[in-house]
Amino acid sequence: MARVLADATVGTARAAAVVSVRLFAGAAEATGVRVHRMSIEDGATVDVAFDRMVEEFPALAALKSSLKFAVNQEFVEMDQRLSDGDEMAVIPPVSGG
Amino acid sequence: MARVLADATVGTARAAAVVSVRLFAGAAEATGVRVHRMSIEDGATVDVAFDRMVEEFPALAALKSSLKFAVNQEFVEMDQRLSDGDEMAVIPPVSGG
Amino acid sequence: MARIVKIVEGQIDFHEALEAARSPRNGGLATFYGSTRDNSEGKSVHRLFYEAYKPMAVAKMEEIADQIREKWGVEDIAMVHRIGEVPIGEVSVFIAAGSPHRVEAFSACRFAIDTLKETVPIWKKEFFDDGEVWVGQTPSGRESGD
Amino acid sequence: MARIVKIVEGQIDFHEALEAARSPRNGGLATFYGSTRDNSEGKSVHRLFYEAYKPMAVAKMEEIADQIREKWGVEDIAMVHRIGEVPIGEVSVFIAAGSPHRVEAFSACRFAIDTLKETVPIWKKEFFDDGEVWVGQTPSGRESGD
Repeated sequence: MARVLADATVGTARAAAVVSVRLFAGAAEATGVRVHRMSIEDGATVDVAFDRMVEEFPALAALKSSLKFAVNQEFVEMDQRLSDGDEMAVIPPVSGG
Repeated sequence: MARVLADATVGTARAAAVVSVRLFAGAAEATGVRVHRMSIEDGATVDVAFDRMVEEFPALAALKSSLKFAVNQEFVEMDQRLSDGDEMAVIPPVSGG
Repeated sequence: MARIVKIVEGQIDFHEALEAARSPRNGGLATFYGSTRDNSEGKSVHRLFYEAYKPMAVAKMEEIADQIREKWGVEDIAMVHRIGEVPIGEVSVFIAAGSPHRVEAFSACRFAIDTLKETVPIWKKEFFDDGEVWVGQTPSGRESGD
Repeated sequence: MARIVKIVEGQIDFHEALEAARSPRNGGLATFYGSTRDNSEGKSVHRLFYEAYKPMAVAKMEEIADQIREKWGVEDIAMVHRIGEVPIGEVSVFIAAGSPHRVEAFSACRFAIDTLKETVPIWKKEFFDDGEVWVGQTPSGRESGD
Protein backbone atom coordinates (compact mmCIF):
# COMPACT_ATOMS: atom_id res chain seq x y z
CA MET A 1 0.00 0.00 0.00
CA ALA A 2 2.66 2.47 1.09
CA ARG A 3 4.87 1.37 -1.77
CA VAL A 4 2.15 1.90 -4.39
CA LEU A 5 1.48 5.31 -2.98
CA ALA A 6 5.15 6.21 -3.02
CA ASP A 7 5.38 5.26 -6.67
CA ALA A 8 2.29 7.32 -7.46
CA THR A 9 3.83 10.24 -5.65
CA VAL A 10 6.93 10.08 -7.73
CA GLY A 11 4.70 9.79 -10.84
CA THR A 12 3.03 13.12 -10.05
CA ALA A 13 6.34 14.72 -9.16
CA ARG A 14 5.38 15.27 -5.50
CA ALA A 15 8.21 14.61 -3.06
CA ALA A 16 7.87 11.49 -0.92
CA ALA A 17 8.48 11.44 2.80
CA VAL A 18 9.46 8.34 4.68
CA VAL A 19 8.01 8.42 8.15
CA SER A 20 8.42 5.82 10.83
CA VAL A 21 5.33 5.27 12.92
CA ARG A 22 5.72 3.84 16.41
CA LEU A 23 2.91 2.06 18.20
CA PHE A 24 2.66 1.30 21.91
CA ALA A 25 0.69 -0.63 24.48
CA GLY A 26 -2.84 -1.46 23.28
CA ALA A 27 -2.18 -0.02 19.81
CA ALA A 28 0.89 -2.23 19.39
CA GLU A 29 -1.01 -5.27 20.61
CA ALA A 30 -4.04 -4.62 18.44
CA THR A 31 -1.90 -4.41 15.30
CA GLY A 32 0.96 -6.71 16.19
CA VAL A 33 3.27 -3.93 15.04
CA ARG A 34 5.61 -1.66 17.02
CA VAL A 35 7.34 0.25 14.23
CA HIS A 36 5.98 0.78 10.75
CA ARG A 37 7.85 2.61 8.04
CA MET A 38 5.53 4.43 5.72
CA SER A 39 6.06 6.43 2.55
CA ILE A 40 3.71 9.36 2.23
CA GLU A 41 3.49 12.69 0.41
CA ASP A 42 5.82 15.26 1.96
CA GLY A 43 3.66 17.60 4.02
CA ALA A 44 0.82 15.13 4.53
CA THR A 45 -0.93 15.53 7.88
CA VAL A 46 -0.90 13.16 10.84
CA ASP A 47 -4.60 12.62 10.12
CA VAL A 48 -3.84 11.35 6.62
CA ALA A 49 -0.99 9.20 7.86
CA PHE A 50 -3.21 7.66 10.51
CA ASP A 51 -5.91 6.89 7.93
CA ARG A 52 -3.27 5.03 5.91
CA MET A 53 -2.34 3.10 9.05
CA VAL A 54 -6.00 2.16 9.57
CA GLU A 55 -6.24 0.86 6.00
CA GLU A 56 -3.27 -1.39 6.71
CA PHE A 57 -4.19 -2.23 10.32
CA PRO A 58 -7.99 -2.07 10.64
CA ALA A 59 -7.85 -2.85 14.39
CA LEU A 60 -6.68 0.75 14.92
CA ALA A 61 -10.06 2.13 13.85
CA ALA A 62 -11.77 1.21 17.14
CA LEU A 63 -9.02 2.91 19.15
CA LYS A 64 -8.93 6.18 17.23
CA SER A 65 -11.04 8.29 19.60
CA SER A 66 -8.73 7.45 22.53
CA LEU A 67 -5.43 8.07 20.75
CA LYS A 68 -3.07 11.01 20.81
CA PHE A 69 -0.21 11.57 18.42
CA ALA A 70 3.33 12.75 18.67
CA VAL A 71 5.84 13.78 16.05
CA ASN A 72 9.50 13.72 16.96
CA GLN A 73 8.51 13.20 20.60
CA GLU A 74 6.19 16.19 20.91
CA PHE A 75 2.42 15.88 21.15
CA VAL A 76 0.80 17.33 18.03
CA GLU A 77 -2.65 17.97 16.64
CA MET A 78 -4.02 15.88 13.77
CA ASP A 79 -3.32 18.65 11.26
CA GLN A 80 0.43 18.59 11.96
CA ARG A 81 2.33 18.11 8.69
CA LEU A 82 4.93 15.39 8.29
CA SER A 83 8.35 15.60 6.66
CA ASP A 84 10.83 13.02 5.52
CA GLY A 85 12.53 11.32 8.44
CA ASP A 86 9.89 12.22 11.00
CA GLU A 87 9.07 9.82 13.80
CA MET A 88 5.33 9.73 14.37
CA ALA A 89 3.96 7.98 17.47
CA VAL A 90 0.51 6.59 18.14
CA ILE A 91 -0.12 7.22 21.85
CA PRO A 92 -2.88 5.34 23.67
CA PRO A 93 -4.18 6.84 26.94
CA VAL A 94 -1.15 7.02 29.20
CA SER A 95 -1.26 5.20 32.54
CA GLY A 96 2.16 5.59 34.12
CA GLY A 97 2.65 6.24 37.77
CA MET B 1 5.34 33.60 98.01
CA ALA B 2 3.52 30.37 97.24
CA ARG B 3 4.05 29.21 100.80
CA VAL B 4 2.61 32.39 102.33
CA LEU B 5 -0.39 32.06 100.08
CA ALA B 6 -0.92 28.43 101.06
CA ASP B 7 -0.93 29.35 104.74
CA ALA B 8 -3.41 32.14 104.07
CA THR B 9 -5.62 29.70 102.20
CA VAL B 10 -5.72 27.33 105.14
CA GLY B 11 -6.42 30.28 107.40
CA THR B 12 -9.62 31.15 105.51
CA ALA B 13 -10.68 27.48 105.34
CA ARG B 14 -10.45 27.36 101.55
CA ALA B 15 -8.98 24.10 100.17
CA ALA B 16 -5.45 24.34 98.75
CA ALA B 17 -4.42 22.84 95.44
CA VAL B 18 -0.85 21.92 94.68
CA VAL B 19 -0.15 22.45 91.03
CA SER B 20 3.10 21.79 89.22
CA VAL B 21 3.90 24.32 86.54
CA ARG B 22 6.23 23.33 83.73
CA LEU B 23 8.16 25.85 81.68
CA PHE B 24 9.85 25.31 78.33
CA ALA B 25 12.21 26.87 75.81
CA GLY B 26 12.37 30.66 76.17
CA ALA B 27 10.13 30.64 79.25
CA ALA B 28 12.42 28.16 81.00
CA GLU B 29 15.49 30.15 80.03
CA ALA B 30 14.03 33.50 81.09
CA THR B 31 13.19 32.17 84.56
CA GLY B 32 15.88 29.58 85.04
CA VAL B 33 13.12 27.21 86.11
CA ARG B 34 11.68 24.14 84.38
CA VAL B 35 9.28 22.87 87.03
CA HIS B 36 7.72 24.95 89.78
CA ARG B 37 5.40 23.53 92.42
CA MET B 38 2.82 26.03 93.53
CA SER B 39 0.12 26.01 96.14
CA ILE B 40 -2.98 27.87 95.11
CA GLU B 41 -6.69 27.99 96.02
CA ASP B 42 -8.53 25.00 94.61
CA GLY B 43 -10.44 26.17 91.55
CA ALA B 44 -8.19 29.15 90.85
CA THR B 45 -7.85 29.95 87.16
CA VAL B 46 -4.78 29.59 84.95
CA ASP B 47 -4.79 33.38 84.72
CA VAL B 48 -4.43 33.72 88.48
CA ALA B 49 -1.76 31.01 88.61
CA PHE B 50 0.21 32.72 85.89
CA ASP B 51 0.02 36.06 87.72
CA ARG B 52 1.51 34.34 90.77
CA MET B 53 4.28 32.97 88.54
CA VAL B 54 5.00 36.48 87.25
CA GLU B 55 5.29 37.79 90.82
CA GLU B 56 7.90 35.12 91.49
CA PHE B 57 9.59 35.25 88.07
CA PRO B 58 9.16 38.78 86.68
CA ALA B 59 10.91 37.85 83.40
CA LEU B 60 7.71 36.05 82.39
CA ALA B 61 5.78 39.32 82.14
CA ALA B 62 7.38 40.30 78.83
CA LEU B 63 6.52 36.92 77.31
CA LYS B 64 2.89 36.78 78.36
CA SER B 65 1.33 37.87 75.08
CA SER B 66 3.10 35.08 73.18
CA LEU B 67 2.32 32.27 75.61
CA LYS B 68 -0.28 29.54 75.53
CA PHE B 69 -1.18 27.30 78.42
CA ALA B 70 -1.93 23.66 78.88
CA VAL B 71 -3.39 21.74 81.79
CA ASN B 72 -2.76 18.03 81.96
CA GLN B 73 -1.39 18.17 78.42
CA GLU B 74 -4.38 19.84 76.79
CA PHE B 75 -4.36 23.43 75.60
CA VAL B 76 -6.71 25.53 77.73
CA GLU B 77 -8.02 29.07 77.95
CA MET B 78 -6.89 31.41 80.72
CA ASP B 79 -10.16 30.90 82.61
CA GLN B 80 -9.56 27.16 83.01
CA ARG B 81 -9.80 26.22 86.71
CA LEU B 82 -7.06 24.26 88.42
CA SER B 83 -7.39 21.36 90.84
CA ASP B 84 -5.00 19.66 93.19
CA GLY B 85 -2.45 17.57 91.32
CA ASP B 86 -2.88 19.35 87.98
CA GLU B 87 0.11 19.82 85.70
CA MET B 88 0.02 23.26 84.15
CA ALA B 89 2.38 24.10 81.28
CA VAL B 90 3.59 27.45 80.03
CA ILE B 91 3.90 27.04 76.25
CA PRO B 92 5.95 29.54 74.24
CA PRO B 93 5.27 29.75 70.48
CA VAL B 94 5.95 26.27 69.15
CA SER B 95 8.57 25.86 66.44
CA GLY B 96 8.91 22.15 65.81
CA GLY B 97 9.31 20.67 62.37
CA MET C 1 21.53 19.59 44.61
CA ALA C 2 20.80 18.14 41.26
CA ARG C 3 18.18 16.85 38.93
CA ILE C 4 17.65 13.18 38.19
CA VAL C 5 15.14 12.17 35.54
CA LYS C 6 15.16 8.60 34.38
CA ILE C 7 13.40 5.44 33.39
CA VAL C 8 14.83 2.24 34.79
CA GLU C 9 14.30 -1.47 34.65
CA GLY C 10 14.55 -3.21 37.98
CA GLN C 11 14.32 -1.65 41.40
CA ILE C 12 14.54 2.10 41.78
CA ASP C 13 17.60 3.43 43.60
CA PHE C 14 15.84 5.54 46.23
CA HIS C 15 19.03 6.57 47.94
CA GLU C 16 20.46 8.09 44.78
CA ALA C 17 17.18 9.91 44.05
CA LEU C 18 16.87 11.27 47.60
CA GLU C 19 20.47 12.45 47.56
CA ALA C 20 19.80 14.37 44.34
CA ALA C 21 16.97 16.29 45.96
CA ARG C 22 18.81 16.95 49.22
CA SER C 23 20.84 20.04 49.90
CA PRO C 24 21.91 21.95 53.00
CA ARG C 25 19.82 24.90 51.79
CA ASN C 26 16.67 22.75 51.61
CA GLY C 27 14.55 22.69 54.75
CA GLY C 28 11.86 20.58 53.15
CA LEU C 29 11.91 17.46 51.03
CA ALA C 30 8.67 15.92 49.81
CA THR C 31 8.57 12.53 48.19
CA PHE C 32 6.01 10.30 46.55
CA TYR C 33 6.20 6.54 46.08
CA GLY C 34 3.68 5.08 43.66
CA SER C 35 3.41 1.35 43.99
CA THR C 36 1.47 -1.37 42.33
CA ARG C 37 -1.57 -2.35 44.33
CA ASP C 38 -2.85 -5.87 44.81
CA ASN C 39 -6.27 -4.86 43.51
CA SER C 40 -7.86 -2.61 40.92
CA GLU C 41 -11.56 -1.77 40.90
CA GLY C 42 -12.28 -4.73 43.14
CA LYS C 43 -10.36 -7.26 41.06
CA SER C 44 -7.25 -9.01 42.30
CA VAL C 45 -4.16 -8.00 40.32
CA HIS C 46 -1.55 -10.76 39.89
CA ARG C 47 1.16 -8.88 38.11
CA LEU C 48 1.93 -5.63 36.35
CA PHE C 49 3.90 -4.58 33.37
CA TYR C 50 4.94 -1.07 32.34
CA GLU C 51 5.94 0.02 28.86
CA ALA C 52 7.38 3.41 27.90
CA TYR C 53 8.09 5.40 24.77
CA LYS C 54 11.41 5.92 26.42
CA PRO C 55 13.02 8.95 24.72
CA MET C 56 9.74 10.89 24.68
CA ALA C 57 8.92 9.86 28.26
CA VAL C 58 12.29 11.16 29.46
CA ALA C 59 11.81 14.36 27.45
CA LYS C 60 8.36 14.93 28.97
CA MET C 61 9.73 14.29 32.46
CA GLU C 62 12.51 16.81 31.84
CA GLU C 63 9.81 19.24 30.69
CA ILE C 64 7.94 18.72 33.97
CA ALA C 65 11.14 19.39 35.90
CA ASP C 66 11.62 22.59 33.87
CA GLN C 67 8.06 23.70 34.67
CA ILE C 68 8.67 23.02 38.36
CA ARG C 69 11.81 25.15 38.30
CA GLU C 70 9.87 27.98 36.65
CA LYS C 71 6.77 27.72 38.86
CA TRP C 72 8.37 27.25 42.28
CA GLY C 73 12.10 27.74 41.81
CA VAL C 74 12.63 24.10 42.77
CA GLU C 75 15.76 22.75 41.12
CA ASP C 76 16.51 19.77 43.30
CA ILE C 77 14.23 17.11 41.94
CA ALA C 78 14.29 13.42 41.17
CA MET C 79 11.73 11.67 38.97
CA VAL C 80 12.30 7.98 38.37
CA HIS C 81 9.91 5.58 36.68
CA ARG C 82 10.40 1.85 36.59
CA ILE C 83 9.30 -0.14 33.54
CA GLY C 84 8.98 -3.82 32.64
CA GLU C 85 7.57 -6.30 35.10
CA VAL C 86 6.94 -4.71 38.52
CA PRO C 87 6.06 -7.11 41.34
CA ILE C 88 2.95 -6.26 43.35
CA GLY C 89 3.76 -3.87 46.18
CA GLU C 90 7.00 -2.64 44.66
CA VAL C 91 7.48 0.97 43.68
CA SER C 92 6.86 1.90 40.05
CA VAL C 93 7.45 5.62 40.34
CA PHE C 94 9.40 7.77 42.78
CA ILE C 95 9.44 11.55 43.03
CA ALA C 96 11.54 13.65 45.40
CA ALA C 97 11.52 17.44 45.52
CA GLY C 98 13.67 19.52 47.82
CA SER C 99 13.21 23.21 48.54
CA PRO C 100 14.16 25.73 51.21
CA HIS C 101 10.48 25.82 52.24
CA ARG C 102 8.03 22.98 52.51
CA VAL C 103 5.12 24.49 50.56
CA GLU C 104 7.18 24.56 47.36
CA ALA C 105 8.52 21.06 47.99
CA PHE C 106 4.98 19.66 48.33
CA SER C 107 3.68 21.65 45.35
CA ALA C 108 6.54 20.46 43.15
CA CYS C 109 6.16 16.82 44.20
CA ARG C 110 2.41 16.84 43.71
CA PHE C 111 2.65 18.58 40.34
CA ALA C 112 5.33 16.15 39.20
CA ILE C 113 3.28 13.01 39.82
CA ASP C 114 -0.01 14.54 38.64
CA THR C 115 1.53 15.79 35.40
CA LEU C 116 3.54 12.64 34.86
CA LYS C 117 0.36 10.59 35.03
CA GLU C 118 -1.34 12.86 32.50
CA THR C 119 1.36 13.53 29.95
CA VAL C 120 4.24 11.06 30.07
CA PRO C 121 3.96 8.23 27.54
CA ILE C 122 4.13 5.26 29.87
CA TRP C 123 1.51 2.53 30.00
CA LYS C 124 0.56 0.02 32.65
CA LYS C 125 -0.90 -3.39 32.00
CA GLU C 126 -2.68 -5.24 34.76
CA PHE C 127 -3.03 -9.01 34.76
CA PHE C 128 -6.04 -10.53 36.50
CA ASP C 129 -7.26 -14.10 36.98
CA ASP C 130 -9.48 -13.79 33.96
CA GLY C 131 -7.61 -11.48 31.65
CA GLU C 132 -5.40 -8.46 31.26
CA VAL C 133 -5.92 -4.82 30.46
CA TRP C 134 -3.91 -1.76 29.49
CA VAL C 135 -5.06 0.66 32.15
CA GLY C 136 -6.95 3.61 30.70
CA GLN C 137 -7.81 1.85 27.50
CA THR C 138 -10.60 -0.55 28.39
CA PRO C 139 -13.27 -1.89 26.07
CA SER C 140 -15.78 0.48 27.66
CA GLY C 141 -13.49 3.42 27.00
CA ARG C 142 -13.30 4.52 30.64
CA GLU C 143 -10.08 6.05 31.90
CA SER C 144 -8.28 5.09 35.07
CA GLY C 145 -9.09 7.02 38.23
CA ASP C 146 -5.67 7.58 39.66
CA MET D 1 0.06 -1.14 57.93
CA ALA D 2 0.46 0.61 61.21
CA ARG D 3 0.85 3.88 63.01
CA ILE D 4 4.13 5.14 64.42
CA VAL D 5 4.16 8.33 66.46
CA LYS D 6 7.27 9.16 68.39
CA ILE D 7 9.89 11.57 69.56
CA VAL D 8 13.46 10.36 69.40
CA GLU D 9 16.95 11.49 70.27
CA GLY D 10 19.50 10.72 67.61
CA GLN D 11 18.91 9.88 63.99
CA ILE D 12 15.42 9.00 62.81
CA ASP D 13 14.92 5.41 61.63
CA PHE D 14 13.42 6.14 58.20
CA HIS D 15 13.18 2.52 57.23
CA GLU D 16 11.01 1.67 60.20
CA ALA D 17 8.77 4.69 59.57
CA LEU D 18 8.39 3.94 55.86
CA GLU D 19 7.57 0.32 56.57
CA ALA D 20 4.82 1.41 58.96
CA ALA D 21 3.15 3.45 56.23
CA ARG D 22 3.56 0.81 53.51
CA SER D 23 0.95 -1.77 52.70
CA PRO D 24 0.06 -3.83 49.62
CA ARG D 25 -3.28 -2.01 49.50
CA ASN D 26 -1.55 1.40 49.33
CA GLY D 27 -0.85 2.69 45.84
CA GLY D 28 0.51 5.98 47.13
CA LEU D 29 2.94 6.92 49.85
CA ALA D 30 3.79 10.55 50.49
CA THR D 31 6.61 11.57 52.78
CA PHE D 32 8.08 14.75 54.14
CA TYR D 33 11.57 15.27 55.52
CA GLY D 34 12.10 18.46 57.44
CA SER D 35 15.74 19.25 57.93
CA THR D 36 17.74 21.91 59.58
CA ARG D 37 18.93 24.52 57.11
CA ASP D 38 22.31 26.17 57.13
CA ASN D 39 20.69 29.59 57.18
CA SER D 40 17.70 31.39 58.65
CA GLU D 41 16.55 34.80 57.48
CA GLY D 42 19.90 35.43 55.89
CA LYS D 43 21.97 34.46 58.92
CA SER D 44 24.27 31.47 58.98
CA VAL D 45 23.06 28.85 61.47
CA HIS D 46 25.82 26.88 63.21
CA ARG D 47 23.79 24.41 65.19
CA LEU D 48 20.27 23.59 66.27
CA PHE D 49 18.64 22.25 69.35
CA TYR D 50 15.09 20.96 69.76
CA GLU D 51 13.21 20.69 73.03
CA ALA D 52 9.83 19.00 73.53
CA TYR D 53 7.16 18.77 76.19
CA LYS D 54 7.39 15.11 75.41
CA PRO D 55 4.18 13.51 76.76
CA MET D 56 2.01 16.34 75.45
CA ALA D 57 3.86 16.42 72.13
CA VAL D 58 3.26 12.71 71.61
CA ALA D 59 -0.41 13.13 72.61
CA LYS D 60 -0.85 15.98 70.12
CA MET D 61 0.82 13.94 67.37
CA GLU D 62 -1.52 11.02 68.11
CA GLU D 63 -4.40 13.50 67.89
CA ILE D 64 -3.19 14.59 64.44
CA ALA D 65 -3.03 10.96 63.34
CA ASP D 66 -6.60 10.48 64.61
CA GLN D 67 -7.78 13.52 62.66
CA ILE D 68 -6.09 12.16 59.53
CA ARG D 69 -7.86 8.84 59.93
CA GLU D 70 -11.19 10.63 60.27
CA LYS D 71 -10.64 13.10 57.42
CA TRP D 72 -9.13 10.85 54.78
CA GLY D 73 -9.38 7.29 56.11
CA VAL D 74 -5.58 7.16 56.20
CA GLU D 75 -4.44 4.74 58.91
CA ASP D 76 -0.93 3.98 57.76
CA ILE D 77 1.06 6.90 59.05
CA ALA D 78 4.40 7.61 60.67
CA MET D 79 5.25 10.85 62.44
CA VAL D 80 8.68 11.03 64.03
CA HIS D 81 10.32 14.11 65.52
CA ARG D 82 13.92 14.25 66.61
CA ILE D 83 14.92 16.35 69.61
CA GLY D 84 18.16 17.43 71.22
CA GLU D 85 21.08 18.60 69.12
CA VAL D 86 20.41 18.12 65.39
CA PRO D 87 23.40 18.67 63.10
CA ILE D 88 22.83 21.03 60.16
CA GLY D 89 21.37 19.20 57.19
CA GLU D 90 20.07 16.26 59.21
CA VAL D 91 16.39 15.47 59.40
CA SER D 92 14.47 16.79 62.40
CA VAL D 93 11.02 15.57 61.42
CA PHE D 94 9.79 12.80 59.17
CA ILE D 95 6.24 12.10 58.06
CA ALA D 96 5.04 9.21 55.92
CA ALA D 97 1.44 8.59 54.91
CA GLY D 98 0.25 5.67 52.83
CA SER D 99 -3.13 5.36 51.18
CA PRO D 100 -4.76 3.43 48.34
CA HIS D 101 -4.90 6.69 46.35
CA ARG D 102 -2.32 9.41 46.11
CA VAL D 103 -4.54 12.42 46.80
CA GLU D 104 -5.29 11.20 50.33
CA ALA D 105 -1.63 10.33 50.93
CA PHE D 106 -0.54 13.86 49.99
CA SER D 107 -3.35 15.50 51.96
CA ALA D 108 -2.53 13.46 55.05
CA CYS D 109 1.20 14.15 54.83
CA ARG D 110 0.72 17.86 54.29
CA PHE D 111 -1.84 18.16 57.08
CA ALA D 112 0.43 16.24 59.45
CA ILE D 113 3.42 18.55 59.05
CA ASP D 114 1.34 21.75 58.90
CA THR D 115 -0.59 20.84 62.05
CA LEU D 116 2.49 19.56 63.85
CA LYS D 117 4.20 22.88 63.30
CA GLU D 118 1.20 24.75 64.67
CA THR D 119 0.12 22.68 67.64
CA VAL D 120 2.78 20.28 68.88
CA PRO D 121 4.81 21.61 71.84
CA ILE D 122 8.29 21.34 70.38
CA TRP D 123 10.71 24.24 70.19
CA LYS D 124 13.73 24.91 68.03
CA LYS D 125 16.70 26.98 69.03
CA GLU D 126 19.05 28.32 66.40
CA PHE D 127 22.64 29.24 67.19
CA PHE D 128 24.31 31.95 65.11
CA ASP D 129 27.73 33.56 65.15
CA ASP D 130 26.45 36.36 67.29
CA GLY D 131 23.80 34.76 69.42
CA GLU D 132 20.98 32.28 69.69
CA VAL D 133 17.22 32.40 69.43
CA TRP D 134 14.21 30.24 70.18
CA VAL D 135 12.50 30.31 66.82
CA GLY D 136 9.10 32.00 66.96
CA GLN D 137 9.90 33.88 70.12
CA THR D 138 12.17 36.70 69.09
CA PRO D 139 12.68 39.98 70.89
CA SER D 140 10.58 41.68 68.23
CA GLY D 141 7.78 39.25 68.83
CA ARG D 142 7.63 38.06 65.22
CA GLU D 143 6.82 34.43 64.58
CA SER D 144 8.72 32.13 62.27
CA GLY D 145 7.52 31.79 58.68
CA ASP D 146 7.76 28.11 58.22
